[in-house]
Amino acid sequence: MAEATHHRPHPTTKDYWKIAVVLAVITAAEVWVTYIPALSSVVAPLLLTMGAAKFVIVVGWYMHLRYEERLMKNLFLIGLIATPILFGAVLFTFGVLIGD
Amino acid sequence: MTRRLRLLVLLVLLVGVSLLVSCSGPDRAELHQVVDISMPQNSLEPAGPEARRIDGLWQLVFWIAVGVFVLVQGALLFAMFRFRERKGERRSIKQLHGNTKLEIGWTLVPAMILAVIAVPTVSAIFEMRSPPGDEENVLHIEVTGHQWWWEFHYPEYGFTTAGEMHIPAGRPVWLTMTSADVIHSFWVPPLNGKRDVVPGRTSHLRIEADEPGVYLGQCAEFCGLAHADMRQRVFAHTAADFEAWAAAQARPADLPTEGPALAGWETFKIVCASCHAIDGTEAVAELAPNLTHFASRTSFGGASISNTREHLRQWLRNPSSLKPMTPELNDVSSGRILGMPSFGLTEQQLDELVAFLEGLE
Amino acid sequence: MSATTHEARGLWAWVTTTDHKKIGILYGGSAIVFFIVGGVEALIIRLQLAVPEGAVVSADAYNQLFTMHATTMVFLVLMPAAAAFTNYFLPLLIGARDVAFPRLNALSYWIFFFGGLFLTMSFFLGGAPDGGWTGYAPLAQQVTETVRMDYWSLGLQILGVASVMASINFITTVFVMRAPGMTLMQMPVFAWMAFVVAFLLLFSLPIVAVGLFQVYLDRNLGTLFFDAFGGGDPILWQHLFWLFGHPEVYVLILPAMGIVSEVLPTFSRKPLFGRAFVIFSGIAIGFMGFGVWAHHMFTAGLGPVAEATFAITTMFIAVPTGVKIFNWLGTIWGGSIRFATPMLFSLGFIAMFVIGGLSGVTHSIVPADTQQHDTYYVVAHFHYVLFGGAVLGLFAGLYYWWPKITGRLLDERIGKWNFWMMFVGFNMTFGPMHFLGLNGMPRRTYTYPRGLGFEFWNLIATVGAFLIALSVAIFLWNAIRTRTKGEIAGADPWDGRTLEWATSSPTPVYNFAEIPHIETEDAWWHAKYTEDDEGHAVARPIQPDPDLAPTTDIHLPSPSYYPALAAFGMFLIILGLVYLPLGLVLSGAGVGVTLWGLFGWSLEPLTKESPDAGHPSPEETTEESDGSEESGDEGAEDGEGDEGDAQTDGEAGNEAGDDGDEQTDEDAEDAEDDKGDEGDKQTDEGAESAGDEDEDEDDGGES
Amino acid sequence: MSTDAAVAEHHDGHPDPVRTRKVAMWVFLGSECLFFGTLISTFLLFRTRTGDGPTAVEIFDIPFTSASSFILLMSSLTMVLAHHSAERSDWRRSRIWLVATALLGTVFLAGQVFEFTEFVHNGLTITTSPFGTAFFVLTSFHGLHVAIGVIMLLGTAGISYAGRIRPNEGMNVEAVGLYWHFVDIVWIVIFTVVYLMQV
Ligand code: HEA
Ligand code: HEA
Ligand code: CUA
Ligand SMILES: [Cu+2]
Repeated sequence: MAEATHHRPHPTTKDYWKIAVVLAVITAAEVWVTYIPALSSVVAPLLLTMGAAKFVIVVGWYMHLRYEERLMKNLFLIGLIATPILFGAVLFTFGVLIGD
Repeated sequence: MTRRLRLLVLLVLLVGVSLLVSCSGPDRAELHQVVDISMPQNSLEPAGPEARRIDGLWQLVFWIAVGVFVLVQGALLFAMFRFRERKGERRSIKQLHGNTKLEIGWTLVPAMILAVIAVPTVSAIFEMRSPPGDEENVLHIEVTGHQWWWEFHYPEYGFTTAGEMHIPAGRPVWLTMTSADVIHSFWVPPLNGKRDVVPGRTSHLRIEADEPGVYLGQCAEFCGLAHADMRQRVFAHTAADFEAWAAAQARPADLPTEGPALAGWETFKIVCASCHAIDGTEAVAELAPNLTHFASRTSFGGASISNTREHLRQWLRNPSSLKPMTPELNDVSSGRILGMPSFGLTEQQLDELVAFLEGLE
Repeated sequence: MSATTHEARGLWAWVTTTDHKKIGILYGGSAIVFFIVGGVEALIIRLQLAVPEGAVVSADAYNQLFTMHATTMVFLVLMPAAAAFTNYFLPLLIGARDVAFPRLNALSYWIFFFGGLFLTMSFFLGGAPDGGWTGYAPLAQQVTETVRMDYWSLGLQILGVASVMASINFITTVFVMRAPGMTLMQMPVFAWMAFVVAFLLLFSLPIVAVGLFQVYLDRNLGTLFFDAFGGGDPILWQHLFWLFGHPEVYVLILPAMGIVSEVLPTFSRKPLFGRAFVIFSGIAIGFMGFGVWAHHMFTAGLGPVAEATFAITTMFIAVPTGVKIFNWLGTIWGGSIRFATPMLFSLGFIAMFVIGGLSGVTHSIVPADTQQHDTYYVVAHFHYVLFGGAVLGLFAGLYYWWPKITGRLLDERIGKWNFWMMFVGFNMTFGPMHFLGLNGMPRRTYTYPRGLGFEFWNLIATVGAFLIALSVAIFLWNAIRTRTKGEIAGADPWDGRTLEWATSSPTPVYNFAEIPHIETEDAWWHAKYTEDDEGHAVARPIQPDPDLAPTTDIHLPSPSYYPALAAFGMFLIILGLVYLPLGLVLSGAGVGVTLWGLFGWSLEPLTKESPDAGHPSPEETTEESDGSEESGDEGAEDGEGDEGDAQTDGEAGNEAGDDGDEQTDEDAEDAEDDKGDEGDKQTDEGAESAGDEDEDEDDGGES
Repeated sequence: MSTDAAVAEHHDGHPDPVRTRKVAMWVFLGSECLFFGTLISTFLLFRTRTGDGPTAVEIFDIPFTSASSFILLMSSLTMVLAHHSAERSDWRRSRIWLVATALLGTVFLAGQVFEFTEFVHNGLTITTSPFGTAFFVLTSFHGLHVAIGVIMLLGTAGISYAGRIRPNEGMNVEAVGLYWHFVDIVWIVIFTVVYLMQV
């Protein structure tokens, strides 16, 4: 019955392994950049992007969110989007964001 | 049943009121001794520039709110009367589902009203929070909130007092505030709004009184058992009187040389000196109010008790009988002081201590 | 355990019920009991403050009283009262036979029940919480010799768990259980407001949950979250509390607004004016409610930028709220107003809530608020919105829906006494507090000295409080005498508009003999009336019969004592956590009991011996993972069983429908199906309009 | 894109159990976002408040944490494979993957226990500094979620092994799976923000 809601074909076992490899590579890259002094200036944005990438891959493919109807996407995304906005504001009042 | 109800109401009122009046306690503060106005803590009778500015904003918002109130309640009452269903009558009603123009209207109009209020609000926020410029000759006072009393330190004069703050009228005062334990809030309504006093942080407040006089306030952030008794009295003087007062306070205490007062001083050194300081003597502890010129104060116990001999004796005999405190929970190591213990002093020791304290002009 | 549904009798039937109606009544009953508890606390407060230097209670007792008064009224009266109406009427209003997860629903109630018991118990176990309902740090961490604030943090924690479970349940119910054809926008407004409230709780409770854990850890394990002298930050607590606290106040008012939006049209014989705008303003309030929390911290020193920002966001919440008020006026305008008791309470709600709202707007003027903050002016504000708003609204709901719940009408004459007594007493009590606050009387003070000019208004307020008490007593009397003397209501006593009136009173266990098919909002009204060409209401020649009996047997979830058992286990857990380290033994036992309950639950079929071969009952397999206490997960887990059950119901309904139907009706059905489709396009737009931009981001992530 | 699903639902006039439980689970996960968001924000506020205790740079052992993070990440693979097999009613393989996932989860937990003891030895406890407080509380709450997940996984496998196989079993695996993957993505954030960005 679940299939009824799916428009794109589910990934195959092989796909899942491929995705795992991608995740592993990104993780390795994450660790790697922290050891490169040359990158120290841009390390934060780099890490954030790579972390976000892993996040999206797991949610989208392993959790099949990209195959779900919008309803479920948004139920999750409301919480996901709200969190950084609210706590961005909180940390701002503590001067943490400006601080560094 | 109507009559029965009326009776019930009456009964409840009678019982209640009589019960209450019977259990009203003695007057500890005796405010009539220091102020003659009917509402010495009123935010609607500003006595200084800051409070007056706030009052101006309040007036604006208040009257706008009154306008909205009259319109809405008026419409409500009119509709209730005009469209009421009379007995037996059964009109068939036109099924109105809505009107987009109206919706847009009553979305925009309130929004515009609020925009009007927002402008002076925002400017006031920024201006009232700005520190004093160098050209202003402000008086600096360092305020520390304690459970449950206020400590005032005058850096320019180098003395410390408690509960009662003296300021020169017509001259801005810049308070630098922090807390020794939990969050308190410094508030003297006729002079300015309140400002929280947070442990580990310093906050600032500017107050100024136009005229000499007495202005009352009290701690406005719930800080535990005796929050209600953490009061403050602000005495505004002419410049000359203020300087005279400050000079007097800056003097070290003149200790008694003979008589019961001297005996009292001996007891003080043994019993009281572990918490209280008296400038110019070996009593230097700062856990409790500085008593150097205790007798010059109109009140004690967090400015909640008028400074009379009877009160003083009762206080020294059993402090918690005049002001709720939990000294049994004091923990000097962690700096948690929740009240003055009862030391079980003899009547003679009490007399001597009272004599000593009354000597601290 | 009895094999068939509804065999259990008496108390046991209540303990084991999974029927959303019975659970609703349980919530309601608890709320009324706690209202008396919190009210008596309030009366003692008023006695103490009636005269200066009052000596009715000690300062220590007073601090416990106002803390517990607020905690009780907010978490044990208003929230369960709203939960009561939501539980009982949400399924009825959307034409469903139950909520999505009946046993999770029972678990929510029992956790709430034990949470309330836990908090109230504290009075007899070394003193009740005394740090104010806001539990500000570091005061709440200062005295660890007493367990008072441990009761507070753990009590609120478990109540929060109950509310999150209930929210997940209600949200899922709205999304999947609506009667065929009913689009989200066709849902009755009360259902809509309950829906918004569920989201507010869902997203605000986890924040304070973390805060409460931090309070508990600071007090018991010496962590440093709020310890200023250890490097922590007491202001952090204020953010975490109010990030929850402000959405919470809209959690308290929106259900009342929903009730009023149902009552006004019925008693004006007119549809709700600007229905869509009332709904969307509710959603807007929900969203904006998350952007104003710091207006409770205007004296804490956030810095001018933050203060200005929050001042503005706060003010503008007045706009969507105003939209609601004006549309309510538009609803009664041109109607034919019957001043029945529910209507009186609703009109009283509007009048009083506007006052409270306007004082709220004066709070948003930061400099003015530095005078008002923590004074009786604030106390006046929030009692006008909480009592004048929420409580009056809930009383409107009580009088309106009582006949549907009990089958008998509450007495109208006594009802009017109840209203006027409460209305006058309320204004006598809280009106004067505006003056007291502006004249300089701070809140949370156990007494005040003579000579500050507070004497007169305080005495008036105390007298008013006793009038309110009297009015509450009158209500209780009305409720009791109605059980025997009350006039038999019949299915539709008020000439109602929504589906709950389309079935007999009291509601039969199966709710509806046939699951209705929905084409419009106010479906029941449209079954009774049509509009002529000028739009005047005209009664249909053939009136529908709400008292039909079901033509097929309907399978409902069986009773189960496992939810109550699991909840009791959780009660033991937190009770043990209060008394570290020895209490851990008790907590351990609690974990055992909880697991026992959840495991038994997971192996117990939801509907016993469902004869419906077409639907192999899958329950046994559904809840293996209940070793956890993950509410959401349980939700997911036992959903299957319930749904399997819902299916049988649905079909029973449909078959019955089709059998009896004529040719024409079948066409009608097709028509409905189409409606259903576009209905659902709307559905998703409706629900997701908020999240569209999120949508894009997500795609971005994919590509 | 949801309409067809919804239509499918409305044509037979009753809800779809799989969808119901997925909706509930996603709703719950949306709520969990704010739970961990609060914990992580608390950490961000306190990350530099190390008092006289050790700082992040001094204490963190990135290679070790990278390894355990990798293990948790791979448990998502085994989890999705378990679900994949279950959907194709290949229960035997599904069970194997479930147990594998639980194992990886347990290894991760063991790693966390080891890490904690190391930190305590090096002078960082829950009471040393706000940094320590926030770090331990955040990671422990995540660990608690992992532990609960492990129990759920073993339960699922166990009951499937007990032969209680139903058409919707696949759905149960998916529900547990959603929860498990969520716990994993939370760690993805923690690993990046709490560990890597602090050194
Ligand atoms: C049901 C609960 C409820 C509701 C609905 C509200 C509604 C509002 N509240 Fe209230 N509030 C509380 C419960 C509630 N509040 C509680 C419990 C506290 C104290 C907590 C504590 O400290 O213990 C509090 C405290 C509180 C404060 C902090 C005060 C302080 O401690 O210093 C503030 C500050 O801005 C505030 C503002 C508002 C505003 C702007 C609204 C708005 O939503 C009101 C909007 C409504 C209207 C404005 C009326 C109708 C509108 C119109 C008729 C349109 C035209 C109007 C205009 C153009 C102005 N509230
Ligand atoms: C829904 C919320 C709600 C409700 C309904 C009420 C209702 C009342 N409240 Fe409450 N109140 C709060 C929420 C609420 N309050 C909150 C949040 C605070 C802040 C606390 C804090 O600062 O932390 C507060 C604080 C508060 C204070 C300030 C305390 C202080 O700051 O020192 C006062 C003082 O008068 C007060 C009074 C009252 C009164 C008289 C009622 C009355 O309306 C109560 C009326 C109800 C009854 C009287 C029912 C009892 C019925 C009977 C007795 C009938 C007899 C029948 C039998 C016994 C069978 N409240
Ligand atoms: Cu100090 Cu209240
Ligand atoms: Cu608020």
